[in-house]
Amino acid sequence: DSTTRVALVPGGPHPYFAAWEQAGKDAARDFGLAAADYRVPQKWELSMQNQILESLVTQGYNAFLVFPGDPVGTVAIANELAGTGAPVLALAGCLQDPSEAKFCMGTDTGNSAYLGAKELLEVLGPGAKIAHFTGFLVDPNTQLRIDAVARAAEEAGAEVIQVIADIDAPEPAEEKINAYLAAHAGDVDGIITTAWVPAVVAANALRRIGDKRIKMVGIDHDEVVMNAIRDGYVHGTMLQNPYGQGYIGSFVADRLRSGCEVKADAPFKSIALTDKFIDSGTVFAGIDAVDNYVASMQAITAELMEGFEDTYLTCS
Amino acid sequence: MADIEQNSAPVRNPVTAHPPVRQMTAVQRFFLSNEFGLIVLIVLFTIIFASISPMFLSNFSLYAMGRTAAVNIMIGFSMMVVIVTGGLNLGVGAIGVCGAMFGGWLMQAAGLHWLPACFGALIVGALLGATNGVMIVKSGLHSFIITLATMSVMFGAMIFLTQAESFREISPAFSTLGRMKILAVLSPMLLTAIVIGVLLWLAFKFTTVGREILAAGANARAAELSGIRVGRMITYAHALSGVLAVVAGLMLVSRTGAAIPSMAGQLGQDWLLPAFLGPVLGGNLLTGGRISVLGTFLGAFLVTMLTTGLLLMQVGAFWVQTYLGLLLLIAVLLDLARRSYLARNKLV
Amino acid sequence: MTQHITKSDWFGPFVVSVAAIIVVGILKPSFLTPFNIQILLLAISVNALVAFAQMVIIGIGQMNLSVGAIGGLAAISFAGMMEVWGLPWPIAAMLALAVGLLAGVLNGALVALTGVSAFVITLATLSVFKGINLGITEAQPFYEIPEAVKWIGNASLFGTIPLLFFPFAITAIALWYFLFRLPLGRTILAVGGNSHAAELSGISVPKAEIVAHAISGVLAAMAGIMLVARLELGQPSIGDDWLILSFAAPVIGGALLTGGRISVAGTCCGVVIIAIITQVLVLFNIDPFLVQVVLGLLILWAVGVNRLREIRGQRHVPGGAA
Amino acid sequence: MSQFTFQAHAVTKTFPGVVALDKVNLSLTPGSVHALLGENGAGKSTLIKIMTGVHRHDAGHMEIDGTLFAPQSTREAIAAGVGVVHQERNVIPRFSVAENIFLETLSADPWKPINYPKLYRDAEHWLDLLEIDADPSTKVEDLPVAKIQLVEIAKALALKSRILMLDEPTASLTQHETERLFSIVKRLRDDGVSLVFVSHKLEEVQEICDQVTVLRDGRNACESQPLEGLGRQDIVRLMIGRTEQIPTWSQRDCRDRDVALELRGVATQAGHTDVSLSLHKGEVLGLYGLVGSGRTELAKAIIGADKVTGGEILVEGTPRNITSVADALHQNRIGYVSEDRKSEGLILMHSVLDNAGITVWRRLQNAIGAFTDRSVEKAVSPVVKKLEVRTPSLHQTIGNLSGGNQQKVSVAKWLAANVSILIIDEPTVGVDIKTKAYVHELIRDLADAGTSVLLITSDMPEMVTVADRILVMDEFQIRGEVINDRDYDRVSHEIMQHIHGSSEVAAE
Ligand SMILES: Nc1ncnc2c1ncn2[C@@H]1O[C@H](COP(=O)(O)OP(=O)(O)OP(=O)(O)O)[C@@H](O)[C@H]1O
Ligand SMILES: Nc1ncnc2c1ncn2[C@@H]1O[C@H](COP(=O)(O)OP(=O)(O)OP(=O)(O)O)[C@@H](O)[C@H]1O
Ligand SMILES: O[C@@H]1[C@H](O)[C@H](O)CO[C@H]1O
Ligand SMILES: [Mg+2]
Ligand SMILES: [Mg+2]
Repeated sequence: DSTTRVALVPGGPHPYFAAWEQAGKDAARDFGLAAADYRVPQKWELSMQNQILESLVTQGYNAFLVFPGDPVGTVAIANELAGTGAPVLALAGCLQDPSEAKFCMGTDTGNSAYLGAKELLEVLGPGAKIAHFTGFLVDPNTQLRIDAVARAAEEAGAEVIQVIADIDAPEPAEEKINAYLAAHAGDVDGIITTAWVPAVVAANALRRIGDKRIKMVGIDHDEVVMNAIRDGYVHGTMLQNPYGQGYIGSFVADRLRSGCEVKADAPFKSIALTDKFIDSGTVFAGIDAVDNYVASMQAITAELMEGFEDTYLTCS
Repeated sequence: MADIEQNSAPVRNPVTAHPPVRQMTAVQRFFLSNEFGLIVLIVLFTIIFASISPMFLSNFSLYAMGRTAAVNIMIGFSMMVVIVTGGLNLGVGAIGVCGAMFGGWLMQAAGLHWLPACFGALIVGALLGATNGVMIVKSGLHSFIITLATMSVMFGAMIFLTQAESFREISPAFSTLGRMKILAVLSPMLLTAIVIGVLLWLAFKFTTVGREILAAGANARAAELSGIRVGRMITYAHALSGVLAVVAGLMLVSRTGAAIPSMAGQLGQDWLLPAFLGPVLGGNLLTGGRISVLGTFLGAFLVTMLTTGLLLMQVGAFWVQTYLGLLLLIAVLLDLARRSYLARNKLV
Repeated sequence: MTQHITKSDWFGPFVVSVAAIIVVGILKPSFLTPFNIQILLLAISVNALVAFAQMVIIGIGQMNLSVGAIGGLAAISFAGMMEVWGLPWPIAAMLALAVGLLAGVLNGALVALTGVSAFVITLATLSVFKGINLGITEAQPFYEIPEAVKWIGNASLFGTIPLLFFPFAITAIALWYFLFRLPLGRTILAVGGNSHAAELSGISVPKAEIVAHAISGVLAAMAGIMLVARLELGQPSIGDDWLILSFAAPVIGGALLTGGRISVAGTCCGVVIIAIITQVLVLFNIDPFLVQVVLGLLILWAVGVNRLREIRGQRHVPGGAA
Repeated sequence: MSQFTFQAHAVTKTFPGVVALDKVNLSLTPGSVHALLGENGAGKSTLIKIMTGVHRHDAGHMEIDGTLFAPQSTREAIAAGVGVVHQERNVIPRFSVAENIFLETLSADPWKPINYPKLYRDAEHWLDLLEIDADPSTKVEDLPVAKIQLVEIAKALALKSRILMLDEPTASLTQHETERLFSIVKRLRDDGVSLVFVSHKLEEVQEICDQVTVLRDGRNACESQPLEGLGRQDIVRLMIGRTEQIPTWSQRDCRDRDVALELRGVATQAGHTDVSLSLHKGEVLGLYGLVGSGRTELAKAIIGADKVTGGEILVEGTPRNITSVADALHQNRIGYVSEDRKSEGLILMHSVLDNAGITVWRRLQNAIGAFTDRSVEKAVSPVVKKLEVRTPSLHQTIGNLSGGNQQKVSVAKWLAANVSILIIDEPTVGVDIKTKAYVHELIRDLADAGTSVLLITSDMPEMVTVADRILVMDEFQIRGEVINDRDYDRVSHEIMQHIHGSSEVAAE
């Protein structure tokens, strides 16, 4: 049996990562790993995550799947982990090159925001005015997302009339989004949200005003967002593939410990943060996909899984 | 009826001899002190954790614990020097990050050697802290509300200026400090914290400014009327707080090998908890006037240790915080019990 | 009489909030549309309860760091009991309030019995309560909120006054009456004003502490419950951001952190000022990278104006700052 | 069967490092006023605190009407009919006068709404009785110190206790207010109340008391003895073990010496419009006035703690702009001993040494701004010894010292400061007679050594004993000057004339 003990460590408690727990369990069972445990920092704090990771080394984990609390700030600890001989993969979010992570598997957040904005602007038509609700400014993804949405708007001849950031928590999101809609609902044709919480809050707000004129594209698969899509308040959402990340990641980590190497010429994608990126699936789910999005994610996962070893690894 | 004593005019030295006293020795006082309590707790929990998980005392574990504690200790010191004035500094995180980012900028954009860069960062910390101090003194408003507002302004200005981008080109010599191991277990960061702790202790025990800050914190009005420039002392304390916060920030820079805007979370708020935990567990009065550098040091260390121990014991991931809270309560109650036991049995 | 009003604790913040409303209303007429007023009142109603929860503790001269943790725990209890146990919402709400009460009494009892500062105790219980919250939810929200609750969270009278405004208004009046007219409430302020003197006057300080913390717990729980109705889901992260608001509003409203001096009306004004500032940042389309700077400056402005009013005509008191 | 209402047997109480009470006995009879006397730190307040449930005694026992009395809290003591006015002020500053008066009864029925109009009306009764000129709805924090003291007395009276203890109630009262209090005390005594009266003013004791207990070093020097037949010197001997030594100094005139401090037409924000005076080198200049006449405010303006709005202040002949106490101390060598030791004079949580040394740190610091406690100790211990500050060590927290000993330290720290001009405001409030004489001696010694002293006191005998020259202040103005030839009757008469003369003028 494998001696691989995988730790799946998100940046903090967040619904997005819940799927990792099951993914780890499934992978441990399917591939006979010694463990593939989901270990959550109690708070969304860089130092907390670092402390957990250090503790996991002490506890004997030897493979790490990490959502970087910060793309730059997490590099040091990732390198330290790698220094113990454990394979480290950045999962769901990337470390900025250079780092000793084997690669990054996740959503191309810039691309996802770009595609989401495209979907939105398509239904709105040219000359549309849109608002962009996004996450914390200290998260450099936010800047990528702001840029990507702006680029998409420019290409489509639309205008981003307001960006509201720093609202990745329910209460400020509730307050600011509602205040914005109260004053500007008439001025705006569409909304794109590129963080989990604003998506949930904006979906609720639109349902509350009952305004189906304003079109919205959200992110992630929170039930509130999915229901709003079903009921026609939200046009669609940009899905990510957390289960697939956790499942494939655990598998790869074990392979890397049992003699496999990442191919020197592996066909990685390049994104703003890293040149070693594997897209875990960037999917738009509209009304037609809302009831079978799980299936479509599974399909993507299966597909990635199937060719993974051949495409990316050389095993002795 | 009592006798009327006549003509007994005893010559005595009232300072020492009168009335009949049972003087407490320095050792006895120490046994009753908060610091001793913390040491007892640290020893106690070390034994408990080590017997549950021997890995707790492994070299790597001890090293990592010391390194994490060093940052928490510095953050605690930063808050402590303001707490002794009877005030608060909610902006420890914001100032720490601002200073550290400036240091990062000096190294990356201005290409400075790490030593002058750190020095520049500390100056920024002192200036930002002094700004807080001056505003508090001039407005007469509580430091809580002033630092609440300036924390937002300072952090916001930093985000605006850096556009939330990190500085990665930190001189390798500097980031080595964050990874270096002395005798396999000791981090230079912990060493730095110890040295700064000793300096602070000396400053508040033996220098006029230190003592005047304490007097101002204990009773501003009486201090002012005794010829102490209270406003100036409050400004000094805030400036010092800024410097210490930047030291903590620079430690994180050295450790991460980069200056990142999110190192203390949104608005630097991640530092608030460690900022208070050390000083408060260490026995510094929130109302000011009393300082315990050793207490802050030990308090911050205890909390880091409890967290490390709990993480090692693999209690259900989501429950860790509950246990940490309970351990804190137990720690506080144990210390209380210890003191009342000693007092009741007149053991000290 | 006029002098009496202008001298009162809440007058300064009141002037600031009225001035802010007028200025913003003139610059942005959409600020005063019924819908926007409704949004504003909604924010005020919940935030005021959060602020009250802290205000009572400030009144007794202590701090309660666990306000947010209690609110969050009550919120997820409320949502969880409805989703998992299928309890009808009024019963769930009562039980969630009871959770808040229990948490508050626990805080109060620990403070009173050990004599350890409330700051330390609530720092520890904050972890305990938040940990229970995360342990129960594993950071996943409860989604199944009954329609009735969602309706309450979003309905309003005449399109301007949200239903949630009423629990707030009633609580504010009741709290004022309790603190300034009932002996029990006065005892709390007496302890805050000078606990030693209060004790020498035969007031039971421990009892006052327990009562104050119990009230604080219930108020925090109420805010949590109302937020579930408003957010339409039981978010485990409810309460995470309350701490600073909970202090800022009473302090802007004239409360002294040293205790004994608080004002219900002043705290309400503090909440209004903060709500307006938050809205202004959105209304005037401030560059997101500058929002924090402007926010800080506006807070300084608000407290500064109030302070200037206080200083004028006052004697020079050395060492007034801390 | 015991004839006494209250009895304390061999009550003992120790604090860390201090035996405050050592087998003390006390018996109170109904309808009498019992004097509890002793030097500063003798244990008077401690005994009272034990009787009122503030402290618990270590040994011995107390009885009321033959049943054991061991109050565990203030509430229990109040319930047993024991009321008290403590030596230190204990009011809720933000509460109204009326609420403070009825604070004890307030918590009796926690849910019964307070009827404020009625509360105010009830309070009027007590305010009238004590002739306190204040609205019952005024916040106590807005009252001057003397009135707060009266409110505390009203508060104790309102309890209608069987045993009422007054711990130095007259320390900050004027003669008129004291007389008022005494007439009430007599009435209570006649109603059968048992009163305990603590004071360092022996004239008052002899006027009002009929029994006496003297404590010395925490032990009974005498025990519940009739006061009748004991002369002043007998009492003094019980208290300090020897007779009183009243220092007398011959008349002195320093007006031909250089002027150390001069005020020319000084106006202040506090309300002075035109104050002129000169203080000569080595002179003790008295500033007499009734409470509220503006002496303290003038002192604060001189040292830069209050704003000066007009006129000139000259130190050693040169005009100075003093904007802070630090300026006054370090640039002009002027010091000020505050009348309010608790909030302005001392840092209660710090040690005796830190309090006494606070003014010398800067003088003792070396090049890097550091100093050692030992050097401070060396600088302050002569004065601390001279004043016989009773403390187990210099490291004792000053808040744990008896009131009078605290007062000594608040004077001592300015004696140590080595200033050339010292303003001393009410230096002997609450100080025992022995120490009072020491303080007077010290003031004279300072003057003899060349320090110029501006002495503010409301204690007429003190003024006549110590001052060389006396200025009379009333309503923020200097009304006249009296050359002190130590003839008490003449000097005091002349002073009162200046005050009454001015009020007659004002009335016209
Ligand atoms: N809380 C305390 N802790 C330690 N020592 C104390 C405390 N309270 C009083 N003492 C000591 O007990 C002794 C008696 O003090 P007490 O206050 O009873 O004196 P007193 O007779 O009232 O003097 P005064 O006339 O100055 O008021 C003093 O030596 C004092 O220092
Ligand atoms: N009876 C009073 N009623 C109202 N205010 C008073 C009264 N007595 C004093 N004050 C206030 O106190 C101030 C003057 O007191 P100050 O302390 O300067 O006088 P003083 O001559 O030093 O008297 P003392 O120190 O004996 O009280 C004035 O500003 C006045 O407003
Ligand atoms: O918005 C979501 C969440 O906020 C989380 O950061 C994970 O991925 C992002 O896309
Ligand atoms: Mg006394
Ligand atoms: Mg005076």
